[in-house]
Amino acid sequence: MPTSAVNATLYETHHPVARLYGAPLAELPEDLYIPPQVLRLLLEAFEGPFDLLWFLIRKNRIDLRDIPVAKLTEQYLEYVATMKALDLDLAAEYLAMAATLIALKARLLLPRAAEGAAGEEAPEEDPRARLVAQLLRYEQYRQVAETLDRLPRAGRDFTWTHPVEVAEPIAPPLPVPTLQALARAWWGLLARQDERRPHEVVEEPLTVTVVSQALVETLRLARRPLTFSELLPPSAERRYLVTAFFALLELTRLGAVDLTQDEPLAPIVVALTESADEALARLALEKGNG
Amino acid sequence: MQRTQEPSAHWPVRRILEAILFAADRPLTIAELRQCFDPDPGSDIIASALAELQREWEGRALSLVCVAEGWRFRTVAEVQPYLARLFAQQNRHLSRALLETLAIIAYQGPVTRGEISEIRGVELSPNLLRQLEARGWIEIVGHRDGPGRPALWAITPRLLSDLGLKSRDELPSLPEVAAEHAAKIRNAIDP
Amino acid sequence: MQRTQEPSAHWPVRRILEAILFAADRPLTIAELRQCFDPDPGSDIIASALAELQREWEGRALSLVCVAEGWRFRTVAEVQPYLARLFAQQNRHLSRALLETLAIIAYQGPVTRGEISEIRGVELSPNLLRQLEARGWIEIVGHRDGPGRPALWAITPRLLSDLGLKSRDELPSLPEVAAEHAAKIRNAIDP
Repeated sequence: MPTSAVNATLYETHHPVARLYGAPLAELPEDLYIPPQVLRLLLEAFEGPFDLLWFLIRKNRIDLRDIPVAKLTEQYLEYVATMKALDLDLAAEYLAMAATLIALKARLLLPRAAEGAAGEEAPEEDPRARLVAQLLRYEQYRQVAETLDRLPRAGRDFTWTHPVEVAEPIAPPLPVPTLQALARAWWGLLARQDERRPHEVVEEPLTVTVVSQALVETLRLARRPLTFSELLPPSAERRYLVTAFFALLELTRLGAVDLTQDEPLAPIVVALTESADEALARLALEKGNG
Repeated sequence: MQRTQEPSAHWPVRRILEAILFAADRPLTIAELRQCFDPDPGSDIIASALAELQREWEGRALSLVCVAEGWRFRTVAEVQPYLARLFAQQNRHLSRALLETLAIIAYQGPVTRGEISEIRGVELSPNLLRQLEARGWIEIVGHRDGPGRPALWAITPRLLSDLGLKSRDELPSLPEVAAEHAAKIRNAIDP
Repeated sequence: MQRTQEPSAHWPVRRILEAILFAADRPLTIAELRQCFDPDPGSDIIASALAELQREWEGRALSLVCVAEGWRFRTVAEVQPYLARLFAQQNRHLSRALLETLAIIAYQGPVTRGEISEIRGVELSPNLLRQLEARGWIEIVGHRDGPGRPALWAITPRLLSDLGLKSRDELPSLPEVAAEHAAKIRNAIDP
């Protein structure tokens, strides 16, 4: 019954985890029925495993010395189970933290004598120390973020004056952009749309066919085989990289390029074959023109 | 909004109007200025405060004017040489915001300011559109139906000619960008 | 530019500075303000005129401030409710993810996205960095050597200005959590 466990303990704290209609949820009466959507809102408000752990540590602050790692782990796992039960998109980091805590708990069940016998064990091996350091560092930034939020801020607490009209308009000497700069700005925007919510912006220009042509052209201009990372620079937009990766697979399938690797983990080398043009033409036919 | 204290007690209405007019991104009508106050002081109070404010600013380098769209501050002609030197200092290159806005209007236009903000993921400053308009690169070509009937912006023939293009169809599509990418790689490979 | 008459004769320097500051679309430094005059009056004249102007505006609904990027007029906090009634204000609330990321970049920067993710314990969305970049609050200042050459992010003077600060030194100091809590956490996880 993870949900009820959360209900019972959530409101003991003064740490407002989320706000409902502007009121901190942590201050709601304990017996109030929490509709699942509200609980969801609450759990979604955690910024990750560190935040959740801090919430638990703070919640049990009455006497921290009484809380063994076992209890912290159990509570953490309950929250994670609730998140799963509510079908929240649970970040992998929560599960990784769960694994770390379970490992810590298991370690405590082992006889302590083993540690003493070894005399001086390497202290950097201690996963607890690492977790403590990480939690402390996170807490520092969590606190200072709140402080920053309290500083008077343009747009919320004050407004910069807007430029007044000038008696006789002075055409700002904006330089003419290059066509490439303009096209690149558009391309960058399209790539960005992809990472944000779905949008109606027409995105057809970046197709496997078009990118295949560009890759072949790149190889041709280079006049030598290129390594995978020369051809797909990691600095390129992710959308381009993904499309280019598929394009490369297509080109390989159609025999336009050869992929070779001298040994495991060595750079993959991409070489143009003689039938590249023919393969490109076939690709354009198969996919329709991009 | 933790600060609910209304400054009416501290400041005469004209002081607040002054701040509102300087903060606004467009001329404001008396009706709009009334909306800023709660309770509504009525047109007469606003109109007389505006008249006082106008007198107060007389003989200075800025003046309060009433144009067709409403009330706004404007610089006087005599400061023009100073401002020309100010504007000559800036904009040696197009900011990313300007370039992206221009790209959206060029490729996606006609578009509204709201649509541009949505595509860029940030609220667009109206001043940015004004700069592009003053440069003769964009213009209002109509209004979108719907609340507020927002203006639709499109690029002008002037922009196309400044870019050396005959029509919008000649705007580069992706293969050319990819070709440029190819050229960059080539440069990196054969120095 | 037909009017060559320089109004210095009519107006004290602070009147001209006032018009320049209200017409500019960004804060201006003393160096930029000097360049608006011909001949250059020198820093001292500009600085003392700014100080006089600042005093002149004291106690009004706008104030002249000097922030990281330079001198600019802003409304005082008490005017905000009036403006809020007329202008839809977007994004006044910043999410915790955004604030925490900003804090890490401010105090720890230049940092990579991976380093921010590590401190926060969760993978940082690239979109969040773009939102901050689009507000003009952070920028790429270089690349970390190593696989993928990840971008290094730092805060901009614009962020400091928007927080009303003159320099990074004015940022609130990072709290000393360690001393207070280290023992408590150690106890919590190690009985």
